[in-house]
Amino acid sequence: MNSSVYLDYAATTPVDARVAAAMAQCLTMEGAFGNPASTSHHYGQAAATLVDKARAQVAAGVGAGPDEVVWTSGATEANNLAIFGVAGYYRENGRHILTARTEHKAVLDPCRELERRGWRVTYLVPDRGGVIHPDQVAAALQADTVLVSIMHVNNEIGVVQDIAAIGAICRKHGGVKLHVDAAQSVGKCVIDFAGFGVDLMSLSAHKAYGPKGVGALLVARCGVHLQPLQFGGGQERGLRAGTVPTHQVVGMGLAFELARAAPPSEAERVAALRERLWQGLESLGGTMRNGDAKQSVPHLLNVSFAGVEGESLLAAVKGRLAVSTGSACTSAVQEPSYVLRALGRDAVLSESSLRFGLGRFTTEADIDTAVELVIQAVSRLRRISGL
Amino acid sequence: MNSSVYLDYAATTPVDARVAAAMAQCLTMEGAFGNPASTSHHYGQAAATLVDKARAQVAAGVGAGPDEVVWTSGATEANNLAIFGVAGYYRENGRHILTARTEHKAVLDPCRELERRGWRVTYLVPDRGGVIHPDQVAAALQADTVLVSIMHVNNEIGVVQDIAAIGAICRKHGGVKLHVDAAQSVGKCVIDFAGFGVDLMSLSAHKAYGPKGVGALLVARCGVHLQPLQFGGGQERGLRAGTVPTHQVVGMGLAFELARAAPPSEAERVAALRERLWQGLESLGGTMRNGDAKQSVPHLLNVSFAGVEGESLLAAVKGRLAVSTGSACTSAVQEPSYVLRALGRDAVLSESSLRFGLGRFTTEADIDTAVELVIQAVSRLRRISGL
Amino acid sequence: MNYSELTRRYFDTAADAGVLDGPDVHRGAAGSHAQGTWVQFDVQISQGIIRAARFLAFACPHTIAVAAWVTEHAVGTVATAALPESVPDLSARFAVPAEKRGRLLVIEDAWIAAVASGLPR
Amino acid sequence: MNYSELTRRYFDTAADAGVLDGPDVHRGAAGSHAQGTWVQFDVQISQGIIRAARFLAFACPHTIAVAAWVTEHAVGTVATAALPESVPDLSARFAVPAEKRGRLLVIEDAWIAAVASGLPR
Ligand SMILES: Cc1ncc(COP(=O)(O)O)c(C=O)c1O
Ligand SMILES: Cc1ncc(COP(=O)(O)O)c(C=O)c1O
Repeated sequence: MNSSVYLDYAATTPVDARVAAAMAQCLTMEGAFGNPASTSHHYGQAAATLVDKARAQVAAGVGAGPDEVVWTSGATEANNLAIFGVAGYYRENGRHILTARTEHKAVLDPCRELERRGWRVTYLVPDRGGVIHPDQVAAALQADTVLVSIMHVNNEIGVVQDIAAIGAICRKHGGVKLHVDAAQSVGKCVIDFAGFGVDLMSLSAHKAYGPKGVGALLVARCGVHLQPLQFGGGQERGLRAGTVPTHQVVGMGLAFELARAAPPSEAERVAALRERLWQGLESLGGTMRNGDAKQSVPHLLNVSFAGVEGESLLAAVKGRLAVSTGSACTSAVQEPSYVLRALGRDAVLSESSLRFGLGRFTTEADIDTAVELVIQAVSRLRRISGL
Repeated sequence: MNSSVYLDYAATTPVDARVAAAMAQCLTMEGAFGNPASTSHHYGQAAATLVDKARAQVAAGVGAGPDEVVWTSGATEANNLAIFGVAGYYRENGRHILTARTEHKAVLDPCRELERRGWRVTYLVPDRGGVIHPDQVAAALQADTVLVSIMHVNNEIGVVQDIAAIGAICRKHGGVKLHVDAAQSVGKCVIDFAGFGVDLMSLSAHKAYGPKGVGALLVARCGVHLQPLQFGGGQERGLRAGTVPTHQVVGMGLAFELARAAPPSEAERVAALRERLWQGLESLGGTMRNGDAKQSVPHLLNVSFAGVEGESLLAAVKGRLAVSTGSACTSAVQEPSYVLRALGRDAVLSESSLRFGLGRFTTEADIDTAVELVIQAVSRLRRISGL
Repeated sequence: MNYSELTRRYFDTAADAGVLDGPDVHRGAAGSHAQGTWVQFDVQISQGIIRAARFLAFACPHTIAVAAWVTEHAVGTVATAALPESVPDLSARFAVPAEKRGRLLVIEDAWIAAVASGLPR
Repeated sequence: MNYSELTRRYFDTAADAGVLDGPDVHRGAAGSHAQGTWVQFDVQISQGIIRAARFLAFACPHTIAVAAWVTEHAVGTVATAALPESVPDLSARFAVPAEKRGRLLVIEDAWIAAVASGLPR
């Protein structure tokens, strides 16, 4: 359908062919199409068995127990359920939340909404590399902090936060729940829900070769309560009503299993491609790499280009290279990335940046094409801008 | 996979093979797998185009405009978004909601939650046929009623409410918003969102040969505001954040288009099968048909059997006939249907009832097998019970 | 709802469903239709031995299966005011879910009512 | 973001990007890099006629395309303190989305600044 080089794996990934095949098995009359809640007959039970298997696959991939998995429609819903859920349930314990400026909108926007409802929110500012230092968390905790929400892997710059250290701090503080948005982590770095000491963790399938429209919130089995967002049929132990979409969770389960089964050499391969990409682009001059290279996943490279305007840069490569500036966005007028702004980049450089997301199907040839296209585009736009 | 007769179409339907094929086109590297919000490149734009087409297909099937469609993860979420959304936005206008005892849990449970938060809810009691008379709505409206939520087609007894008449009453009252849960309506009776004068309508794909895990809330373009349930990336005009799952909405769009294209003879075919089923079962004696037969969709038959216990009845046909009692349920201990209770059936008869959901793939042979199995099972259980 | 193989077998067969007539037959019942579980036992006792037993049940598959098993296994045993096996053992044997265990007490009550009326006082 | 064919063509070609040197060349600029839109025009005016025009732009594709079109179409016309076509007409011609129309005013300012300095006062 499209011959341009796809380097927007951080926005979404194609579904693995094996995942697509497994999903197809759950759809038609011949497959496990039953409602997994219809346990009075085999059609429903067959679906329920697949849902249980998927639950175990997801749990195994992230160091959690199957009974800690609550299916959602994606990480956006998982984030909202975690934040509003804790806020609703523990509102008598306090009205303060701690998060960071570089979180995804699906964390920031619920926090803003809570501010409108009278909560106080502290937004930590990362260092210039995008790292939140655990002692920043320790210093910002207040007596009435009920929730800390810090993401694992940043979706724009790929920086990985030290969740284990933050988890230890939260446990010491007591009372505060730790939520981690790990939508970008699966298949890119180790996730250890129990080991990190996390209370709530958001997952998404479509960043890891699973389908869009499904995700999960991990809810630690001990001592974490939530007020649900959706009420109804009692599914997911009452935490999340709604028919469980068998094909979707089956796809997520298999995608997570495949991610876990990937050999370490795959990460090295991607890391080598990323370095090849960066070296190619660096030759342009006036390029700045965003995010701490030593503390980031190998799948992301975010570069600012001096002397070019962001939208024109995207437009110049369009049709031949699929990349993005910041996260997928729905507005007609591009805005400078708030993540890069939080790292201290000025507005112009924040806008004149490209996010390259590498993935399972990225080849050396893709990287070389990308380098060539971007060099061409930047050179031409710099000529037009006179810079 | 399963050779038993499937008569639980009201719990869920298999996906039409054409729908499954269209969905498959949106998953892998070769298909429209892009993130529809990634409008900076063709992968995203191709997905966005399909999403727009699906929006138009869904809208066309229900008498709405494409801009009135807000994608959700199903009718459960749509119901929750409608109820909490109106309650949140219009809370200064009043704190009273009007609904019915026979609504789906995905309406009743949000209402109960609002009661916990200080709202007053009136639950209308239908007549013995399950019909809510429009003048009951008129009589129960209060000065501070902000929402009326009445379902279109009941999921247990198939009774169709006169939404147009209820819509007219709500419009006359002014200020009150009308929400309609139409999860069970598509492909079974005419839905005319604009013509009915409805403000908000919940739809689900998986009751109409589309996939599970996707639905929509129709939001009338004039004068209806909602407080969102999920905040984040600004999708769906800010009313429902979260990556739009292309394959899911494409599946829903096509399923709705296919439903619209079905010839009227299909409804007649199903109606004839239902009558054949009822006549077969009636020969048992001690059978009662639940729900007003004249005001119901042809796809549902709900029958109470005197002298048998409900779970044993289900168990006796299990493995050969897939039916249910009431709606899909997740608890180990069966409860008498609250819908049948609301119709005035006693607890025993409410439990000793089967819901037969007929559908596109139901044949005369299926019906005859079902009749034979149920007659056998009921006779045997009556012998065991001595009744 | 899933049933163990044993539960399924006794539910499907329910061989001793019915009533007994004649001398030395004692009847006991417990529960109610309105509450969804009703069980009746007929036992024929002579010389302190249970010679025959039948049951009727308006109840869930677990209850029917257990009642059928009880009638089958009681025959030939000495009549005492107790089930041939304790309620917890029956629960385990038939994998009765926790939420349903109370229903076995209805069986016990009906059984004791039937047998007790046949015991020498 | 989608662009009309015309926008795409002028953005891709941007034939008149550059600067002019020499006599009768007048320069005008508007906007700022910091705000994301900056445009500069060089126009060569002799005997009241625009003989040549060039532009530089640090801007979005719509702005670059319109600036390129303006330079191309101004050549040979009588120099006046106005764009060769009004801002609303240019918006329509290049299908500029409503949210971006303000950027054409930067073009207009830069153009007028350039041409005006070459007009007889
Ligand atoms: C870090 C992060 N959180 C949350 C989300 C939202 O996930 P979803 O698309 O599953 O709603 C994304 C992806 O868009 C993400 O990158
Ligand atoms: C009337 C009605 N409303 C709502 C729902 C919930 O829909 P979904 O399964 O899409 O969440 C159902 C189906 O379970 C239904 O029958």
